[in-house]
Amino acid sequence: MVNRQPVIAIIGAGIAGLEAARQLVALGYKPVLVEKAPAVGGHVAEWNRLFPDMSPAADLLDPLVAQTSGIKTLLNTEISSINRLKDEYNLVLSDGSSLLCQAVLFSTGFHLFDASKKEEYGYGIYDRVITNRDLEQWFNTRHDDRIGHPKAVGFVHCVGSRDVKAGNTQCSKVCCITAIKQAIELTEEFPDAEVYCFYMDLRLFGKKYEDYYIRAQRDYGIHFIRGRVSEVGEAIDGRVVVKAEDTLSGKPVKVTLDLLVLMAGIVCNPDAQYYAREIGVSVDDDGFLKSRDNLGAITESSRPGVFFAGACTGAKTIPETLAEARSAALAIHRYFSNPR
Amino acid sequence: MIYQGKQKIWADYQKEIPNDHWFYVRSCIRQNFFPASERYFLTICRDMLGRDIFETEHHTTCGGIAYHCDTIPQETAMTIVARQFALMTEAGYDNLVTSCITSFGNYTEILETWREFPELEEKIRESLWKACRREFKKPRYVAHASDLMYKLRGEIAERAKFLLVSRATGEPLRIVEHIGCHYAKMFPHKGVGGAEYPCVLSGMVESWGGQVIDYPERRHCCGYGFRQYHVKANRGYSLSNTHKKFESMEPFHPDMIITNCPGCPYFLDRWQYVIAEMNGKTYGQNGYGIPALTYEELAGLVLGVDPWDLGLQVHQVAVEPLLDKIGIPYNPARKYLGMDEKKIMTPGLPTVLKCC
Amino acid sequence: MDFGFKLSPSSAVNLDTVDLARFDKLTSLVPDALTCIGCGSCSATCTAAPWSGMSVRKVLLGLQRGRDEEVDKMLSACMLCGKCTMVCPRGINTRHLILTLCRLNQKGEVVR
Amino acid sequence: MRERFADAFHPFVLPFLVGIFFVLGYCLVGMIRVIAQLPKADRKRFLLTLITPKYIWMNVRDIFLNCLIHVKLWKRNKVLGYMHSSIAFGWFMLIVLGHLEVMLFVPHRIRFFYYPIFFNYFVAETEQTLPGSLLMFLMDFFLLIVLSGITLAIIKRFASRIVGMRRTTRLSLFDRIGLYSLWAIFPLRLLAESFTAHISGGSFLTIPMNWVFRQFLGNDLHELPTWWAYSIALCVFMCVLPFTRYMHIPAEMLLIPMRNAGIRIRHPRKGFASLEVYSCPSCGVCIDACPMSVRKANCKDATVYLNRMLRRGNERRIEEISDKCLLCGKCTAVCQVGVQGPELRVAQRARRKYALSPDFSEINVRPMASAVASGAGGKSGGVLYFAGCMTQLTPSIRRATTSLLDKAGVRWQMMDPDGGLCCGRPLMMAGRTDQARQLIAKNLEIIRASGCDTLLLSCPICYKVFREEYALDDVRVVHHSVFFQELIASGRLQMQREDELRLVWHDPCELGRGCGIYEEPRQALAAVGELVEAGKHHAESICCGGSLGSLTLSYEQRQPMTQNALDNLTLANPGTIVTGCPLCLATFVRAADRPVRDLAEVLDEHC
Repeated sequence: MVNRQPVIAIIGAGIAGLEAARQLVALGYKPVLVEKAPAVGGHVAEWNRLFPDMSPAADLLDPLVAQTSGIKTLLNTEISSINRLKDEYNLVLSDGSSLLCQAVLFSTGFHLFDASKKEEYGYGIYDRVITNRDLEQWFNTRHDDRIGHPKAVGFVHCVGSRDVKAGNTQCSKVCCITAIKQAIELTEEFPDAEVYCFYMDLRLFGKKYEDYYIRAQRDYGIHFIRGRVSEVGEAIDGRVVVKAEDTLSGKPVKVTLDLLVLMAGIVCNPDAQYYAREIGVSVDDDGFLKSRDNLGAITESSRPGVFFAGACTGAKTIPETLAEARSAALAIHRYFSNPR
Repeated sequence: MIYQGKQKIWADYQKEIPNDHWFYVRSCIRQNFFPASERYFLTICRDMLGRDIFETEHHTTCGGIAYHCDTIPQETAMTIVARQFALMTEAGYDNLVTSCITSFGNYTEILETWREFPELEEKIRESLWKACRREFKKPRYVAHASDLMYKLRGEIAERAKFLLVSRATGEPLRIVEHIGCHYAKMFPHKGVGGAEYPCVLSGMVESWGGQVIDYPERRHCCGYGFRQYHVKANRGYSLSNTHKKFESMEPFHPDMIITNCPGCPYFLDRWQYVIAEMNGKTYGQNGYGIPALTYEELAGLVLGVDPWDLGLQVHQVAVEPLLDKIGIPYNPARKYLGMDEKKIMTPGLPTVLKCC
Repeated sequence: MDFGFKLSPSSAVNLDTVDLARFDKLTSLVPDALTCIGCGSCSATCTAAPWSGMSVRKVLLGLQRGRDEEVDKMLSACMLCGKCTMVCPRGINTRHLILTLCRLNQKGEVVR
Repeated sequence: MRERFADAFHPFVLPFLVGIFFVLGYCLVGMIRVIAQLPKADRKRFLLTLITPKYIWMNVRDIFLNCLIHVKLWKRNKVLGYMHSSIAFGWFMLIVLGHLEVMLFVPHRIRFFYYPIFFNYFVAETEQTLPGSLLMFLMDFFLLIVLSGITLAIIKRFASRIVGMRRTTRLSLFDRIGLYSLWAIFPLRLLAESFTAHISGGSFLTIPMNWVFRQFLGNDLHELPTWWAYSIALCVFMCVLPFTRYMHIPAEMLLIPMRNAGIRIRHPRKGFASLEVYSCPSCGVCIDACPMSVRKANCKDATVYLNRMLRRGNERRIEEISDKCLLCGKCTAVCQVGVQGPELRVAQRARRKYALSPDFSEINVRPMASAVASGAGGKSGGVLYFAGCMTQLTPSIRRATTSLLDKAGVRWQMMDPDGGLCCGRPLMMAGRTDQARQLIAKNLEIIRASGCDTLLLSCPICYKVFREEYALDDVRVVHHSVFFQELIASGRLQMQREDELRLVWHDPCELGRGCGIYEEPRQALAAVGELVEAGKHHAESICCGGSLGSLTLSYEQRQPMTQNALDNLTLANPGTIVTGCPLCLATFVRAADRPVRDLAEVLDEHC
C-alpha cells in the first residue's frame, strides 16, 4: 500500500531509536527522530564502560550516531500531545509545529528510580551516598567530591526494584551485573578498599555474567552479603554506618563505609506513559508499555501503527534493546508492506 | 549531612494542624514520670498563648499499652477510643490532641483501620452504644501535643526569655531529638516530617536557637518496649537498647536530649543511672549525665518558667549544668521544696553518676 | 549494684572490627575459597553434619563474621570424607581448604 | 704365571684403594644408622631374619635376581633388562673371576684388595694353561658383555625412546660425574689390559687389540697412564657413588632383606624410609606411570623426585609433592626396587603440625549400635552391609547391592541406613591416623553390636581400611565384587549372559593395587557379558583422578587425568565401563562418553 513514502516518528533517540532508525533507512524509509534532550544517545551516552567486556560505551554509540547522522533528528523537542487520526498520528511538538506520521515507534527508554525516595538510605542527605549513575559519571569525568579515596565501599542492590513500598515490583535486571562491574572498576581504582555488595538475590543470567561474578569474588575479593540494607546513618566523621542482616548467618551486620552506592532500578519513562494514554495504548501494571503479546509481538502495541523498541516495555540489556530495535523496524516494514 | 535534602523530605511530610480548639487527652504514665509536663503544656497553650484546650476528668486510658502488650484485642481498644471520641463530641470539639505518643499511634491506627474497614467502625459504634449508650463523631484532626507545640514554636520563640545557646560561647546547644516510635513509624504521613527524618522536635530546637545532631542510632527505640521493660526477665534487653543509643550519640557530646514520648525521657534519664552503676560509664560532661527533657519542659525553660516548677528536680540526671550553660537562674535551695514550700525528701546520691 | 538484670551483648556483627587475618591467609593459600556462593550443598551432603552441625559454608561465613569458636567447633568435626568436594558447584577443593585452615592459628599463621 | 714386581705394588692402585675404602666405610656407617633408627620391635625382627635359614635363602635369591639379573626389568622391558643385568652381572663376574685368578695363580696376594682388580698389570704370563686361558677368555667375555651394556646405556641417554622410555629424570651434577666415570671404567680397563696383554696375556679381545696397538705404538709409555686412568675412574665412581643414584646398588642390598623381614615405613626420613629413598635408582619409570603426569603436567611430582628432594632436604617441595599425590600406588607397582611412594608421602603428611585437630569423642553411636543389634534380632551371623559416605552419593550402587543380596537370599542388614560415620580411610590418607583411630573405634562398636559374621563393603576405600586397620578377627571383611563372584560361582546368583554386551573393568586403586583384588570382578563380569581389557589394567590400571589421596589437586587439574583414564579404558571400545568404587563411578560419569556402572548394578540387571 506504500503509495507515498510513509512518515515514521521515532520518539526517543537512545540506542533503541537510533538502531531502529538505521534499520528503517536501510529498508528504504525516512524516519524522523524526536529527542527531548539536546543530544542523541540516551542513557548509554552517560555510561562509561559496558558489561560484560568492559568495552567503552563510546565504541558502541559513536558508530551508531555516525551512521544515523543523516537522519532527520529533532533535538530539544518534546511532544506536547499526540492524537490519533484515521490511520495516522499527529504529534504536536514543543516548538508548536506538528508532525503527521503513519507510524509511531516508542523508543522512550527508562527512567532511573529516584533513589532519594528510599529515605532510609539517605541519598541527597548523607554526603557519602551516591547512585550507580553518579558513579558512572565519575568514571567519565573524575569529578565528584563525594568519592575521594574510599577505604570501604558498599553497593546496595535493588534500590527501587522488587520493592512494593517503592511502587516497583519488577526486577530491573541489569543492576546485579552493573553493581559487579562497578565494584570491580572501583576495586581496580582503589585496590586497598574493601568492597561489599548487599544483595537480595544475585541474578546473573546473561552471557559471561557468572564468570564475571566469580572474578569479582576470587580476583577482586569483593564481599557479597546476602541481605538488604535496612537503614543508613551518619557517623561523626561523616562516614555512613550501614545496617543490614546477613541472612546466610542470620545475624545483623553493621559496617562503616566511606562510600555507599545505591543501585537505582529501572522504571518506565513517565512521558511514555503519558503519550501512550493519549493514543489509547495500554500501560501494563508494572508501569511499562503493554505489548500486544509478550512472547511473539513484544515490539507491537495493541494499536495499529504504534510500535515499541527497548526499555519502554521493561528493563532490557543493550543487546536485547538493539535486537528489539531491529525487529521493530521489520515489524514497521511488514506493517507498510502488507495491505490491511 | 545535606540540610536541603532533609528540608526536601520535610516538605513532603507536612500535616495540617488547626490553630485552636483542642480536646486534650492525657497519658497514663506521664503524670507519674514528669508530672509538670502536661500541666505546663496546658499552661503554655492556654495562659501564655491563649489557646482553647479542653480536657475532661472522664477520659480514660486509650488501651494502647494493653493493646501493644497483647493483653486486649483491638476491638476493645477501639471501643475505649470510641468513648474518648464520644466525650470529645459531647464537649463539642472535633480536634483531638493527645499527650501520649502511643495514644496518638493508637488513635491514628484505629482511624486508619476504620477507613479501610468501615464495617468495623459500625461494629464499634454498636458496642459503644451497648456499653454506655454513647455516640461519637470521628475527630477531624488528630494531633500529638508535640505537633501543636511545633505549630506554636514560632510564637514561643517570640516570647522566649532564653535561647538554646551557650551563654559563655554563644554557640548553639547540641541537642539530640528522640521521637517516640509510635509517632510516625507506623504512619509516616501522620507525623510532621515523616518517619525517617521527623522535624517535629528538630523544628522546635532550631526555632529556639539550638542545633540538632543526627547520629547513627537516632531512629532506634529508647528501649522501653512495653513487652520488654514490664517483664523483669527482659529488662536487660530494654536497657541494652538504651545503652546502644548512648554509645552511638556519645562522640557527638550532646548537651541534652529532647523527646516527645512518655516512656522515652524516663528511660533515657533513668537508665543513665543504671548504666553508670553497671559499667561505671557516664555520657555527659565531667561525670554528669545527659539531661533528657520533654518538649514541654524545654518550652517552659525557653519561656522562662522556673526549673523547679517545671519539675526538673524529678529527673535522675542533674539539669543544673545545662541550666548554667544556658544561663537560666535557679535557686538550689528550692530544688526539693514542695508546692507548700516545705521540704520533700532529698534523694540519696548515686555512687557513679554525678548529681547535684 | 545488682539490679537483677544485665546489659546483653549485641548479636550484631560489626564488620569494622572483625579480624579477617585467618580468612585472608586462607584465601591467599586457597583462593577458590572466595568463590563460595553459600549454596549449602556441602552442608547438605556432609557426613559429619548430623553429628556436629558441620558446614563448610558456615565455616567460610563464620571466618568472615569473626565467629571463631563456631568455626573451630565445626572444623574439629570434619571427617575429611570428601563428599563436599564432590558436590561443590564451584569446584572448590574443600578438603584442601579444611586441612589448610586447620594448620592456621587464630592469628592466621601456619603452625610449624 | 709369575709376578712382575717383587713388592707387588704400584702407586696407581692408590686412587682405587681410596675409593673402595671410602665407599665401603660410607655404606657400613649408613647401614648401622638405618638399623639403629628402626623402632625396637622392627630391629629385633629384622636381625632375627638374618640368622633364619629360610630368610637367608630368600634374601640371597632376591638379591641375586633383583640386583644382578634385574628380572623385574626383564619382564618389563627386554632392552633395559639386558642393559642393566649385563652391566651389573657382568661387573660382578669380572670381580669374582678376578679373585679366582688371584687364588689360582698368586694365592698369597689375595689379601690385597687391589690385586684382583689390576691382576693383569701385576703378573706376566709364563706358559699357557687351560684354566688360565679359560679364565682369560671369561674375563674378556664378561668385559665384552659389560661394554655392550655400557653402549646401550650411552644410546639410552641420548635417545631414550629407542629403549621405550618417554620421560627420564634430569640428572644432577653428581649423577653425571658418576655416570661418565662409570662409562669410562670399562673401556679404560679394556685398553689397559690390551696394552699389557703381550706381558700378562689375554684372550680373544685383548690379544688382537694389543697386536693392533703395537703396529703403530712404538713404546709402552702409554701403558701406565691407562692403568692410572682406569684406577682413577674407579676411584671417582666410588667416591661420588654415595651422592648419586648409584647409591641404590648398595642400598637395595639392605632393602631386600628388610622388606623380606616385613619392615614398614614409620617415619618419612628415618630407618626403612631412608633406605627406600636411597634405593631409588631414579630411572624415572614412575614419571610415565604417574596418572598426574598426563599432558606433561606434574612431572616433577613423581616419586623419583620425592626421593631426590628427601635426599636434598628441600622441605617446600617435599610438602608439595607429598600433598599433591593421588596415592594410587602405581609408581610402586612399576618400580623396579618397589619404592613405596604413597607410604612415604602419608608418613610425611603425618609429620605435619596442626593448630586444630578433629575430635570425635562427642559422637554417640549407641543408637546406631542398638539399631543394628535389634536389626539382627538377637541372631548372630549374617551380613552387615556398610554403604559408606561415597555410596550415599551413588544410591544406585546401594540399591543394586541390597537387591542382589535379596536375590541370593542372604540374611543381611544395613549398618548405615541413614548415613553413618566415615570409615577413617580419608583421615589416614591425610596422615591423621590418631583421629582415624577414633572413628575406627566408633564403627567397631556398631559392627560388634550387630553380631554379624560378614562385613560387606561396596566401597574399596572403606574396604581397605576395614581390612587393614580394624581388629575384626572373627568378622569377614569382603568387597562386594568378591562376595557376589562367590555367590555366582556357588550358583546362588544365576546370571543371564548378554553376548553383545562388551564390558571393561576399571581396577580401582584401593581395590586392585590396594588390596590385590583383580580377578573376582572380572570373573563376575565374564558371567554377564564379554569382558575386554583396558590399555593398562590390573596392577597398572590408571587412577580415575578423583582419588581422596590428593589433598591439593584442584578440580581443573584432575579433569585431564580422568579423561586420560577414560581413554585408556575405552581403547577396546567397550559398551559399558564397569568399576567397583563409588568415587571412581562418580568421577567417570561426569566425563565419560558411554555408560559407567558399578559392578553391582550390572550384575543386578542380569540376575
